[in-house]
Amino acid sequence: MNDVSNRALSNLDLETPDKTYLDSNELVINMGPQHPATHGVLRVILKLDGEKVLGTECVIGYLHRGVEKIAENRTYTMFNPYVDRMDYVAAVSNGLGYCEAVEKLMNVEAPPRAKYIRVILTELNRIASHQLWLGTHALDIGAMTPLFYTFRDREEILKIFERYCGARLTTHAFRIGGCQYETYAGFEKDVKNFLAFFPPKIDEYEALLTTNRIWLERTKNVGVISGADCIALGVTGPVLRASGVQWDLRKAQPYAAYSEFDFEIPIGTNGDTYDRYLVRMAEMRQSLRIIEQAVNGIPEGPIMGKVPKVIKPPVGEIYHSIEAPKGELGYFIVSDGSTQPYRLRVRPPSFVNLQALDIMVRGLLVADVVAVIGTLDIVLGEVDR
Amino acid sequence: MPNFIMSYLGSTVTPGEAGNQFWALIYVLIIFAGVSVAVICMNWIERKALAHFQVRLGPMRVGPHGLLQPIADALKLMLKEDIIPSEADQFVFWVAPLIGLLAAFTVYTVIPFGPSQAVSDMNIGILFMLGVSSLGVLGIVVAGWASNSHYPLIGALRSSAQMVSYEVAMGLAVVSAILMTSLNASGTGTLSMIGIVQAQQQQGVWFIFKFFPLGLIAFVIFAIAMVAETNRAPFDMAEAESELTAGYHTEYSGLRWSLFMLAEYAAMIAVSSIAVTLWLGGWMRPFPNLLNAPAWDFIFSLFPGLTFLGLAAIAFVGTARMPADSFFKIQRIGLAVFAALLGFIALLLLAIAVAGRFADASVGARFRDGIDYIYWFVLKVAVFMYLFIWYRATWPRYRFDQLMKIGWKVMLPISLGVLVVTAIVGVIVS
Amino acid sequence: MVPITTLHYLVVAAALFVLGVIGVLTRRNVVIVLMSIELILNAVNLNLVAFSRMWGNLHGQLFAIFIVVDAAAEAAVGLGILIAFFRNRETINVDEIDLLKW
Amino acid sequence: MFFLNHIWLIPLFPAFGAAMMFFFGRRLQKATVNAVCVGAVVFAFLFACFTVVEYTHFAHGTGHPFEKIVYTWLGSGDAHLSFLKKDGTTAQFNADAGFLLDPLSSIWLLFVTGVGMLIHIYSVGYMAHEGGYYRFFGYMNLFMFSMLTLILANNYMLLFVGWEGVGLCSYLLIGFYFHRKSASDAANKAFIVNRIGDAGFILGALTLSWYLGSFRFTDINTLARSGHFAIGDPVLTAAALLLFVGACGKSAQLPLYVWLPDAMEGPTPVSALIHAATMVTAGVYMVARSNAVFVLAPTAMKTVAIIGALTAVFAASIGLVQNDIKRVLAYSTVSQLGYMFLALGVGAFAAGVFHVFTHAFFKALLFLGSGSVIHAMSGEQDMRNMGNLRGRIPTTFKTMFIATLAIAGIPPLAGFFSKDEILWQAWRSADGGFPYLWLIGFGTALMTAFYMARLIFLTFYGQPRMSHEVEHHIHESPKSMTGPLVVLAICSVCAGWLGVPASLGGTNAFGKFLEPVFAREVAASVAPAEPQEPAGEEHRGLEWTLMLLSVGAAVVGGGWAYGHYANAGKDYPEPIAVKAPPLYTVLYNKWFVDEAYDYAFTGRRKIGKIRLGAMGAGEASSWFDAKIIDGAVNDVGWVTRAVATLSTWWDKWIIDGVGVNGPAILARMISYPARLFEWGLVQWYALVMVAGLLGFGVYYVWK
Amino acid sequence: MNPVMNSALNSGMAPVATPFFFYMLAGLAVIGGVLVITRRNAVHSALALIVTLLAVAGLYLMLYAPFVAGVQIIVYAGGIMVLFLFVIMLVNIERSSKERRFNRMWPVGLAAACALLALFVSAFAKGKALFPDRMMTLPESSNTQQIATMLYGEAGRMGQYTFAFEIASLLLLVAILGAVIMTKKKI
Repeated sequence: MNDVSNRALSNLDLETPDKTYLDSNELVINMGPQHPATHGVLRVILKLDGEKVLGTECVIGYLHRGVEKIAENRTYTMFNPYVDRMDYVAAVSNGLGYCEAVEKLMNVEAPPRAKYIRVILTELNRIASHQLWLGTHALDIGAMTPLFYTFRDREEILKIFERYCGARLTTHAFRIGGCQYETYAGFEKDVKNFLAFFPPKIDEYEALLTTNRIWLERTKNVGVISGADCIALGVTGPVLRASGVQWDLRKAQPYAAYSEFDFEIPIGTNGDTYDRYLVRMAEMRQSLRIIEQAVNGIPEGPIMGKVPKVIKPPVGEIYHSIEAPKGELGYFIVSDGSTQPYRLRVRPPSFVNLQALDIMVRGLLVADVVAVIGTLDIVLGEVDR
Repeated sequence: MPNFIMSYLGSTVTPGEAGNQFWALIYVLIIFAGVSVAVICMNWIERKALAHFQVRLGPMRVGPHGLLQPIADALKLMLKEDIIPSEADQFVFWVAPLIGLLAAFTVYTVIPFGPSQAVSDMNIGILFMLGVSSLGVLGIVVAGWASNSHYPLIGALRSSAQMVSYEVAMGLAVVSAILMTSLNASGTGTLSMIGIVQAQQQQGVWFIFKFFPLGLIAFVIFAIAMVAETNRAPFDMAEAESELTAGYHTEYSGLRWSLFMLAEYAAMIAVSSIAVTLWLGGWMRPFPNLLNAPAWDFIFSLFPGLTFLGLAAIAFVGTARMPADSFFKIQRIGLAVFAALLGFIALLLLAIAVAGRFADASVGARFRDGIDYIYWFVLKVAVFMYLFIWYRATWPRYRFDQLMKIGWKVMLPISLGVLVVTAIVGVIVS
Repeated sequence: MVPITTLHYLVVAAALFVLGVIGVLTRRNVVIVLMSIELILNAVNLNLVAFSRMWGNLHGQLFAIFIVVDAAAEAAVGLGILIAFFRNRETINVDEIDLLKW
Repeated sequence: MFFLNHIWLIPLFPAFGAAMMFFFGRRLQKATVNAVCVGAVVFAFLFACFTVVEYTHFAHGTGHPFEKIVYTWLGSGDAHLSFLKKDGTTAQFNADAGFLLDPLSSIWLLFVTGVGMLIHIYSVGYMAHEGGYYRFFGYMNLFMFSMLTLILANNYMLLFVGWEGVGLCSYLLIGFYFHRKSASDAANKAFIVNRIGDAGFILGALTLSWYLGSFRFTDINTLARSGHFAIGDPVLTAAALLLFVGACGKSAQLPLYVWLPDAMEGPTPVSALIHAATMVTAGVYMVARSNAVFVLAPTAMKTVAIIGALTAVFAASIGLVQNDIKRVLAYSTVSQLGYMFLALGVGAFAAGVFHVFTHAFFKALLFLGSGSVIHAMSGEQDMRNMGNLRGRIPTTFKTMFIATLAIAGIPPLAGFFSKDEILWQAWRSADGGFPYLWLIGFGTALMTAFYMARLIFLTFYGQPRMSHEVEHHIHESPKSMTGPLVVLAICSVCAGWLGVPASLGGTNAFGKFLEPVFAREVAASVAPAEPQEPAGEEHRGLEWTLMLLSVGAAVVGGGWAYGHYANAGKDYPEPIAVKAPPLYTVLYNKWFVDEAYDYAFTGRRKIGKIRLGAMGAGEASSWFDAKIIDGAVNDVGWVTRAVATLSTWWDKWIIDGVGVNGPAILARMISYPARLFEWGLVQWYALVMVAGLLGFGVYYVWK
Repeated sequence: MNPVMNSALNSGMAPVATPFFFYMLAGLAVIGGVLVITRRNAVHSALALIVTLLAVAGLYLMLYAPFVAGVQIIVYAGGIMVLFLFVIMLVNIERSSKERRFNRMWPVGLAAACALLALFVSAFAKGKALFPDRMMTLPESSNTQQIATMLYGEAGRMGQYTFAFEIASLLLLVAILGAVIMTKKKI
């Protein structure tokens, strides 16, 4: 039942040679940290028999900045921008998780309008993250063009961000207790324009890829992982859902205003790269649904809850997790009653999902390693923190 | 002296056939220069076309609309340090790009741009082309091996397996076209490139339409195999950027790297030329037998000039649409000059066409015909070049094992079947 | 200049043949031994084609073609044996291939 | 006649299933495994039914056996395999792959395939969540194959094949959970103890064939009944006793019964099929099959009866106090097997076989029911932790209750008829002392009723004593498990009606059917027993009395258990423990038999470094052999070696050195040039070729 | 073609520099051969062999055997040598490139080869007179066709070498199967 426990996980034995086709030594290749397809500075040590992957080991830490340690030396408010630098393609989600965790710790709640703004922005960010994933994933598999299409359309989202909070990438959109900024005039119009603008674009992406023979051959039955293996490894997010496990924190333990919206959790069946592709494409459409409901039902009211000037949570600890675009993003905060966290720990989805790489690529070819790295949708800023 | 030159221009046979080595040398030089220029143009066109596929502009800075970009690139590459890794096999590393280049350019000796516009009309022309183009793989294999690095080695092994595999399907497709050349009164076919085109002329049909759909199938197989043969997307496993960083030329830089690029693009043009020669009637203009009145000749001979006129018009429109900022002044002037140059060429070609129509001299008419032949040939090849770019913009990359599977399990059986059926049909028809 | 006659070609062929023989007899690397055999076969082919020209018929050329076929078969089988051998013994030195002794 | 002629196919169905599992099992889906294995047994059952129906037509009530010899399996008439019989003639050592169908084997065939089929179906549900699914079914099918071979064999040798086959399968299935030490130990124990019995069996079979000249049952029976042999013929007596040793081993009789309770380590369907219904009755079958020989050996018959009676009461007494639900049933099985042997021993073969037949149903039912209980209890087997399950698993409760009534001998259920037939026959066999056997049997019946009632009350009545988690999980078993239970319950009720004795107005159809097998054409004149039918008339009153007595015993035993256990709470008292603590200790520790065996045979007990028992004796003799005898031998050897060294030196240097190696070295030196051409180096060969080319060239150029 | 042009084309260029090309190609072939047997690195040897093969192909062209030359280029240079390079890369030659190049009996081998060369030279010297000075001129343009006729026959007649051709194809098939089976790890 549990295949994972029987396999030597990530213990890539480079000393004892495996039997290769020619009974000669296997090829050991360093993929990265400088490599076009490792999405940053991931280094994968590949053990190959010709082109067949016998085993992999991920070497990470090239982008380590000690975010968790920094948190212990910053006040809660000061630390808020740092979380944007982890998963920098989904900075809004990171901020949401952090703010909600601290709010939970302090037992305050953001007002409903703030929650709606948060949902709109996070879902927009989810779309942006998936767009970036789609572009780079397709590029890894050799299709250049989708990258430019997705970047073109992602620009619309970034424009909304920019107008809202002045930043495009590392937005720092939320504050503990609500939002800092009221929506700008025309925010709702912009969002609605985007809602009308984007669905044809998804169709465009799908027209390029979904039924493309080469795309199908490159992604079907590649990097298959079962739901049981996913659960055993703690893999979350679209990867888990593509393996047929219906688990989405937005539904399972609703946060922000998600309980008020009607949407579906797309799941796959085979757990292969193609299913993950389909799941993410469907998630984009679902995100649009959520945004549409949110923007139509956005309540009036304050955007900031009753939060003291100096954030000083009571002694205690809290774990709060949200469904980031890449999976479960969790913050565990221990407070000693001072203005700085005593300890802050992040559960990054990318880091956990990356652990599935080895069992997904064993027995596949080098080209599939690239596809699988792409389909895992990792961001090294988040893996290394 | 002019007479001497004109006699070259008006010759009805290739220099090789005439045994004129001086003339042949000139031809070789012209072709070498022409192909190099074509590669440079191709480079620019590819970058621009690809950019427009991908909703961006492509090179815009060096020269108007980046027209001088390839030249700048070439200069940059020539001036870059030529790094040879210390652990590499120095000599082989040095010689590898030359092998590829040599193979790619040698092919052009038998490509017929016209009935006499070829260096030589070898009677085993197509055999020679297949053989020499298959030598190109040696350069890649040796380059990958000599780099003494893993990625290039994998790239080299991939590309050699790929090229050797697809050569089989390609060769069989070619044979089925050659079979069609023997469908004449004497029953003897030909391997000569010029002979193949002439056979299409005699039979009054391009081989792509012969025994429909047999010729078409063979042509499609060749068209796929030639993409694989030149390591272009979606079969660019050997230099798969996202997998092997740059494949067999990962360790190359500067001039030596640019030689690989030159060889690759030259090979693309060469295989496209083979396809055009074998199936698309080579240098022949559309409907040469049907519309054979001198008036038709004249109308079709206007095409080259009109094409250049169109290009010049586009360039002029571009000049007019340049922003009226002083910042763009130089670029505007440059584009205008370019447009003027194109316009001048267009006028020259039109003049030649008109002169050919009204001058009864055979030399002038042949000169005009020569330009015609080259024009149509290049036009057909250009379609293929555009297809190459289009493929690259549209498709993801195949995986290596899938590629081999297609090569051996799909293309080879189909091409064999086409060959057999073509032979049977040919026997029945004749 | 002396006109080129059949003898010239024969001399070249003889030189290639002797070079091939030297390679077969003295090199240790099996791959190079196989290449030397190709040299010998080429020398023979050259002879055949030269005689074909001398006698004015094509039988020599045909034989040359047949020998090319043989060479291809020989290379395929030889290299196959070489790979099988390398897999078992991890060497491609001909003087370590002496199992026939027993 | 199609089915009869193809009778050899019956064992092959499960053999096919087993082979499939062996070769492909690992890759098959569970559904496929079910289809193949269960299907094979269902096929075997249907085939067996048709075969028996055809046989009844074939025999027309005469009981004439049907024999089908497929081919000669051992011997094949080879003169080298002939042996000298006692009477001076030679006989061939011939064992056929032959199949014999007569009433006796028909009965076994039917209930083995029938009960086997039900248990297979039950196992589908029971094993659904276990690992090694295909392995289990493969073993089960292999067992069915072996058992059917055993039953259908027409000679002792083929029977022995089946006999060993079932032993092997028993071993494999007891040790099915081989990662559990206790299971693998139990498997080893079963196997080793059975080996003792098997040794007796094969010796007995060979003795018979040496004496009578054939392995075939038909031949042996004919010979034994021919009157050539006197009653009490010592060789036949010895052979019968040896065969009985075999039966003791396989059927768990004193003193070889110890393996059977431990065999409960296997999965419950295995216990039901192998260790209750079928395999353990192989001994009964074999003795019944050899009845002609046994009849000629009254001493052996008496031994059988006494051992059977003792086993019955002995095992029953242990069963009184055991707490493990399956162990109680195991001792019950041993006890009931004792009954069967008692019947065989007093000459009531038909009654014994009848009891085998009825016992198969209700004991299988009990085991399957207990399996269902264990299933419901999440693996709990200790009755002390059960209680009040009757409402929670009603089907299991009802069927098990029926089975308990049956085994206790409550009319009109199956057990009543068969048991009373045995008791009556024991009483009636007027060979002195047999009423004592009846008395023992009667006591056993009393105990049986008590411990079975105890089992039911502890399990299904009283207060729940299990932990909360377990209680939470209690659920009725799936249909595939309860279905067989119901079918078996119906059989348990009805099976006895086949053999309603004349005294109760029945016809004893079962006995009539079997009569030809046990008919004593010749022996009848010798046997002391008078004709049976008239005897019934005059003793009818007595028979009824005895029946009433045993029914009364059952009621009393059950009532007693009711009094003590019906409301058992968390710490209910054991009545025996209260009244006679030492007796309870002895019974609870199974009369210390295992410990005694440890002292006497297995050598697990030591005093200091000296082992006790047979192993100790073996070690002592080994020491004697090693030190005293071998010491002397070694001393002699040393002298020899000294002489040999001297002789070696002479041989090596003088004879070999000068005489042999000298010429060899000479030859090698001379042959060196020739060797040059065979270096094994390819390039050398090439050089030789070049040399040859040179030679030819020189010849042709300068010719 | 008009006579004026014809004369213009042929004027002063009639003697094709055959001896020059011959000596150049022969020199290339022999130098390549020497490199083949002396290089330590098998890849260098293979490259040298390619040079030799191409030079020999050139010699075939000079001998009016264009089809053989084409076959030589396709089969030898394009096929067999790629196979060789492939195998060289598969088997790890780093070890062998550091070892002795020649086996222990190389003096004997060299002597035998020299004796062979001497034999050839003496044979040529002895039989020089037997060779005709001029060589026949074969029809180059129909070379392929004639070879095809000899191989396949014409107009329903079996060619002289059809049977041999089929045998050769069978040989190739067997060689392919043999090579595949020998190199396959598991069959």
